[in-house]
Amino acid sequence: MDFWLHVVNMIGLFIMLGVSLNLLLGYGGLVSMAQAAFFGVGAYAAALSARDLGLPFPLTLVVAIVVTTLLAGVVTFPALRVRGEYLILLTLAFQMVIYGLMLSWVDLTAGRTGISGIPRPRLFGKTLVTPAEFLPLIAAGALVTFAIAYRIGESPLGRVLKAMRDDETATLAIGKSVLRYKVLVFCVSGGLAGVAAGLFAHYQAFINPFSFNLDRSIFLVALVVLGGTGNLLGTVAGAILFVGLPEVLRFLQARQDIVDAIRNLVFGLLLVLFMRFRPEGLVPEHARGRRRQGVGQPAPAVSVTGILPSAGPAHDGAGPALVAQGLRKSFGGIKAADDLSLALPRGKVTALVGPNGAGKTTVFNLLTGFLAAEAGTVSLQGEDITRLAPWRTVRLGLARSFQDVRLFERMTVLDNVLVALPEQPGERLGPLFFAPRRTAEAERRNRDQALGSLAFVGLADRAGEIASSLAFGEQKLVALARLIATGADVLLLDEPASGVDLQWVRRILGLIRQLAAAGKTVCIVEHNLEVVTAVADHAYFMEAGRIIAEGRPEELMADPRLADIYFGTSRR
Amino acid sequence: MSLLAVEGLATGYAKKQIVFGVDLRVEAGEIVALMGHNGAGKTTSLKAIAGLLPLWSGGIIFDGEPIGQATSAARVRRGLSLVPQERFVFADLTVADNLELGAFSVADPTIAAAQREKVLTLLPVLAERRRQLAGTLSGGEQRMLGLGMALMRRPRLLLLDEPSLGLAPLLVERIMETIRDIARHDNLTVLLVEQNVRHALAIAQRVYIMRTGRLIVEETGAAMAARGEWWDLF
Amino acid sequence: MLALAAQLATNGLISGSLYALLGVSWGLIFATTKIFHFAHALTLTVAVYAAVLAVGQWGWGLPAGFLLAAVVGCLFGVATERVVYRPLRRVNATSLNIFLASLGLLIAGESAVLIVFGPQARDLPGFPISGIALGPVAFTTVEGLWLAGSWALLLLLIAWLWWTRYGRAIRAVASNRELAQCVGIDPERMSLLVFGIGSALVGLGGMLLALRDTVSPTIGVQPVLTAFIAVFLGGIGSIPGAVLGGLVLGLAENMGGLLLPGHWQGVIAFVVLFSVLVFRPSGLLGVRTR
Amino acid sequence: MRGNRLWVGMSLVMMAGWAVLAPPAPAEAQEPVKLGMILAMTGPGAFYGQVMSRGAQLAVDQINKAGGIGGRRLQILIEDHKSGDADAAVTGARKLLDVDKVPVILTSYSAPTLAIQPLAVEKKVLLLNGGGVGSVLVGKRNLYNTRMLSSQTAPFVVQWAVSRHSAKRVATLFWNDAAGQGVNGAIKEACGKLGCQVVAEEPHDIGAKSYSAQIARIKAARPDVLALGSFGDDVGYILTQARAYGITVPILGVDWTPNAQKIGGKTMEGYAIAVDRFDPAAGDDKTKAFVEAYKAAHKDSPEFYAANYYEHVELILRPLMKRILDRGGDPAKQGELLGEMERALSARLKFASVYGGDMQIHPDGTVSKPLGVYDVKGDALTLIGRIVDGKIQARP
Repeated sequence: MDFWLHVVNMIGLFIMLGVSLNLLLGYGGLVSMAQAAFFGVGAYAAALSARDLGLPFPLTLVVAIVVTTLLAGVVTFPALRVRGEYLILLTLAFQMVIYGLMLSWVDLTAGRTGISGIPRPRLFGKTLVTPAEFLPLIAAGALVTFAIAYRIGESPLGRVLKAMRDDETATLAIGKSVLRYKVLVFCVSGGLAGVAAGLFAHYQAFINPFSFNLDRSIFLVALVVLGGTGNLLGTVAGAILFVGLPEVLRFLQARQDIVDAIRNLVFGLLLVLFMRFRPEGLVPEHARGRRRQGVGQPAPAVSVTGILPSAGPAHDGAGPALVAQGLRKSFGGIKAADDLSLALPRGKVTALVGPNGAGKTTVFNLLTGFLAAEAGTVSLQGEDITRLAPWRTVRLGLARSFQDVRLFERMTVLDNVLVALPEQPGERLGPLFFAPRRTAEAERRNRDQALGSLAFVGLADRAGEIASSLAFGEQKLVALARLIATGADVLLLDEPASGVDLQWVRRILGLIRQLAAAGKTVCIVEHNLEVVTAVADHAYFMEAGRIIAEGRPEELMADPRLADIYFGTSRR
Repeated sequence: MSLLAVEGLATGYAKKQIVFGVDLRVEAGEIVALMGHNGAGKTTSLKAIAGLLPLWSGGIIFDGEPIGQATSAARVRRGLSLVPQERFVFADLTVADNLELGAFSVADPTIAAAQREKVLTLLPVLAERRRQLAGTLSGGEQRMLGLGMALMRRPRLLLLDEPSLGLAPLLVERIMETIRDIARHDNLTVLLVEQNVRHALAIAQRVYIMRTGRLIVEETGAAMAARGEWWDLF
Repeated sequence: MLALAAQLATNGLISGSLYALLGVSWGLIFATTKIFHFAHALTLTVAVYAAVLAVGQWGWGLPAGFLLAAVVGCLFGVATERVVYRPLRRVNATSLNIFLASLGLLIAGESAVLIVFGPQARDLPGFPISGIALGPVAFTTVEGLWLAGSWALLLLLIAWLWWTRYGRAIRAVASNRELAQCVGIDPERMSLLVFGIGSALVGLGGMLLALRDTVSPTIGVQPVLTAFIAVFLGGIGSIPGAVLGGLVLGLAENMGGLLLPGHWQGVIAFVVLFSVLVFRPSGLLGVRTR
Repeated sequence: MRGNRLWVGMSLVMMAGWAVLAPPAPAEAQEPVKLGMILAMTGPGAFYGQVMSRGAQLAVDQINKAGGIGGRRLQILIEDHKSGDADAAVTGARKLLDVDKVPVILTSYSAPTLAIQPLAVEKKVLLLNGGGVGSVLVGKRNLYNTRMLSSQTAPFVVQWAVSRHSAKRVATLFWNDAAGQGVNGAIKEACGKLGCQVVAEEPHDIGAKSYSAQIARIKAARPDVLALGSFGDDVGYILTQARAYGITVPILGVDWTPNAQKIGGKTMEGYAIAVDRFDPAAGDDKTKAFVEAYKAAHKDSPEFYAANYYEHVELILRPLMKRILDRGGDPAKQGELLGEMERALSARLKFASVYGGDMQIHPDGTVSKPLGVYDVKGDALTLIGRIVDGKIQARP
């Protein structure tokens, strides 16, 4: 029986490791090839603190968790700067450095000889030795780890992580500090791996670097991916299938070495085949039963003011909501903004028009902090925001949309909007775990508000669908609902009507007018002067990084000089 | 028979449809302009015609032969050439390498050499800069190089995507003149995507206007020019 | 001390040259196709096993073994591209998924080699190993061959890339895939070509390694990890960068011997990579990407 | 969604299939005594696993052919530790101890042996190690080593260096693990006593293949002799590279294998070791019988690793089991073999050895076997000195 209980314990440990990695990889979109390294560092920390410092068991577990959490925090900083292949390689390098240290720093780790004589833990006056005695402890560990990961994954915090995974830029644009969440998810993932590590060291009573090598990191990534990223149940299924099942093979009457090779062969081939035919893994992120949220609920009555959350303090002073002065920015030799000044009057729709390449989108990027201006200032409601990060400007009440919508494509429509709501207690670990009722209440309110935003744009009935499955016009509306949800008072819309059919254009323009009527300050970038005329109170005409005219849209259209610039000078 | 006939062209990126059934034709020797504002699907249409994007439905007939399923390389060999809107030179290769690559589809080295002579006479600035990396050229020079590369392979139909983008007005005029000259002398057919309406009208015999993935206007350049005002179209 | 430094520098140059070759073999594929081809390690293993079989068991000469390794590597690489990667591209697989498939292929392939050839190490007979002394520095004949062989192949490849039609086309695809299509280059064919060339090179590189080391089913992983490092040190997309990266890596590893005991070599490589990625993410010669 | 169910279903079918494939254990009246082995069946050390299992299997086959021990047949069960993976060793050991209920496990390598030792204690199972040579294996309950530890032999290397080569300056190059470190420590200690000085200490990774940096540093230290604390193939690589890099001083060590000889070739000439050496060509009748039988089965002369595990079964377990059966006990029962071993040791019982003569296993788990100093001539080892009472007696 001990043998099978041992297998169950190993599955439990792998569930912990897999879940910790899934949080990072499936939710945060951060590929780490170093999970085994964290596991190992935690195991060594627990082993050494127990054997050499004589710490008692629960304390050694704490040591393991603290050490892995801190280490994860340290690795995050270089990892923040890189993405994609670079992140894979960076974490791979980290894995190799840690493994090399375990092998070579013999004075501390005893190299490949390993550390033996790790004391068995004593709990409630009983020393745990056999797999059966360990089972409750490991099961509890797996349960707690899973519960923590699940709580995070399926909370507002998990929603932000998924948003970050799907589109970092758009996550910044809804007022979330990508940096903060990356550090957070790395640390949490490291800490959860530390739980597994602490238990593992005491359970095996012996550790050596072999258990923490690159192969194991690769195995963990494969396990999570085959199980299904972004769904923790998939990881559990993966651990049972790929850790537990092969042990059955031990009972085949065949040579051990061949059996092991066949297992790996099958495992490798499965990985290739899954990537081709079922990349979402055994249990996909949006498995049955998980997609229904928001559907079937009656959409609350839609009154424009009711659905408009407000982030900052109410501003009812006179004067423009946003003022930019003397902005300059150049790329290479091209001046994208050249001593550019503008002001957005409160509660009005202002348009930024001009030919392609005039620098309109650049202006948005400068105003919202996505680009740093070389000179000039931006002030929002009288406050200087020139040097602020994009997510901070959103918190202060200035938000922007993107020409190419940039929805969080693998999330539901409702989640796309929900994630943008400001100040959600469930986005922080403290309230999430220690004030569950407040978190739940806030979530209920936020849901209503998000559904309200969706009802406002007329898409409440699509709330449960995956964003990428919507038509482009609908996606634009979702993006608008998401923008409204940030609660910003000043909204910058980049080509809200481009790429959609006429009936959609009318609908979007109507919504923009309603927003302005409700007191929002709106600025749109637009090519189509007809659209501008229909919606804007005031327009700036840009060319080559400068504003060369302003006035009512009809006035600008009547100006033959501007027509020349827009349509080109006729040749004589 | 038209040199290029496109029927019911539909295409897009990944799952996102951008172009919803476009019919257009280009006669041999014509310069045709395709216009419309941002996001209308002009560039996407050109890419589909050049074979950079798969055809979702519809057909493309070039010189009497259906090419809708051919690879882009096969289309280039038949004489259909696209100069893209952005990144139209190999920035980290030399000007000379860029020109050679322009003629990649020309198997016969003597033809390529002759063509190189011709292009360098036409665009003398390139001759001076042969050893330079293309990325170090000025915006105008890079445009010239992009055009020169296309000419290296002696195309019959040139698809030009916003050749005036990001250029100073004076340079735009030069580019347009160059295009017209080349079209005239080499009996080249051009399908041009252009923002600058007047410039396009100055050289185009016919005009198509797109909006949200569909054609909304087809008329001669003259008729278009006669409207005098185009705010409602763009 | 000076003699030690000279010796270590020589060692660094020698291993750096082989790293450069391995780096270029992988970097060429990565630059052109953007595939994080982890299974390159499998190509090396397969090519070298074929040659070991031919030389050790069928009694082929060593030069014929080298030729066979190149041919087998080339074919295996091309087959990988056709059978595994191209279908994945057709269904718009993400680069992460392609990377994972590559990992899966490596795991499965190594196991297959293990099942067919058994776990025991084999060796590549037939090369006389002796010492060559040049003043204060000494190296073995194998290392001499590494130096000569690596540079011969590197220079040949660079010449081919810079002065021939297809070489230029490959650089064009690496530089700007879409424009390459516009000028009539078929990127799918170029993918096959770089997989063929890169895989042949890694087969030859593996043979150079096998002259000194024994051959086991996992022989490919370490050299290919080294290749990654060389490429990312030098800057992805740059062939001269990969050469430089390989040399820097070899020198760093060995010159580290002035300060640290030799067994820290393996760690040094990854510390160097880690630091470069932190302080200069695009590599030494890399083009700045957004 | 339907696809989802399909995949889960397919996985379940796979699971069921595997479960069915696992055959139920056949019930037998007189079950054989099962001997567990945890060896390097895969990974870089697979060669050792193969040789060790052959040695043990040969002994088992011989015993079974002769009708077993007092009618009890033997059966060997092998689990793989993948050349040093402690996790794999533990899982394998759990299976052997719990499912197969073996009374004894023959292990190899230092780390896996250490990893499974607590489990053996828990189940009262005897552990015999004939492979690992780390000094960390000394003084572990239930664990008995039948190979002399490198730290026991290394002092004689220094003695030889000082007496034969008048060495004042010694450089060491050794495995960066317990075994290698043990050699290095023993050499330093012996040097302190015999008046020489260790001028360079260079650890290297096991199976490193390239030693250029270490050799360059050693060369710069200008030693009179180079002493190796490396084992297996590594010795061959080191000799080749050291000679190629112009190290001309004598090279001594504690390990030599035919495979290392093949790798090192001519550069191995003169390489001298102090070791408890198994020589297939020497020894008494039991040695000859073993060598003949091994050659007949595998067409190859046995390695000393094969000899060690043959010895485990034939010369240690067999007499122990005989004694258990004689007093009416059941050798298959966990605890019996261990108890018998402990009784035998406290009675200072000697076991015969295929190395020739007897071996003395000590209660701390170490062993004493005949020791000698050998060097390579041609492509074989020749005895150049016997060690008697802690002193080397050179043979003319």
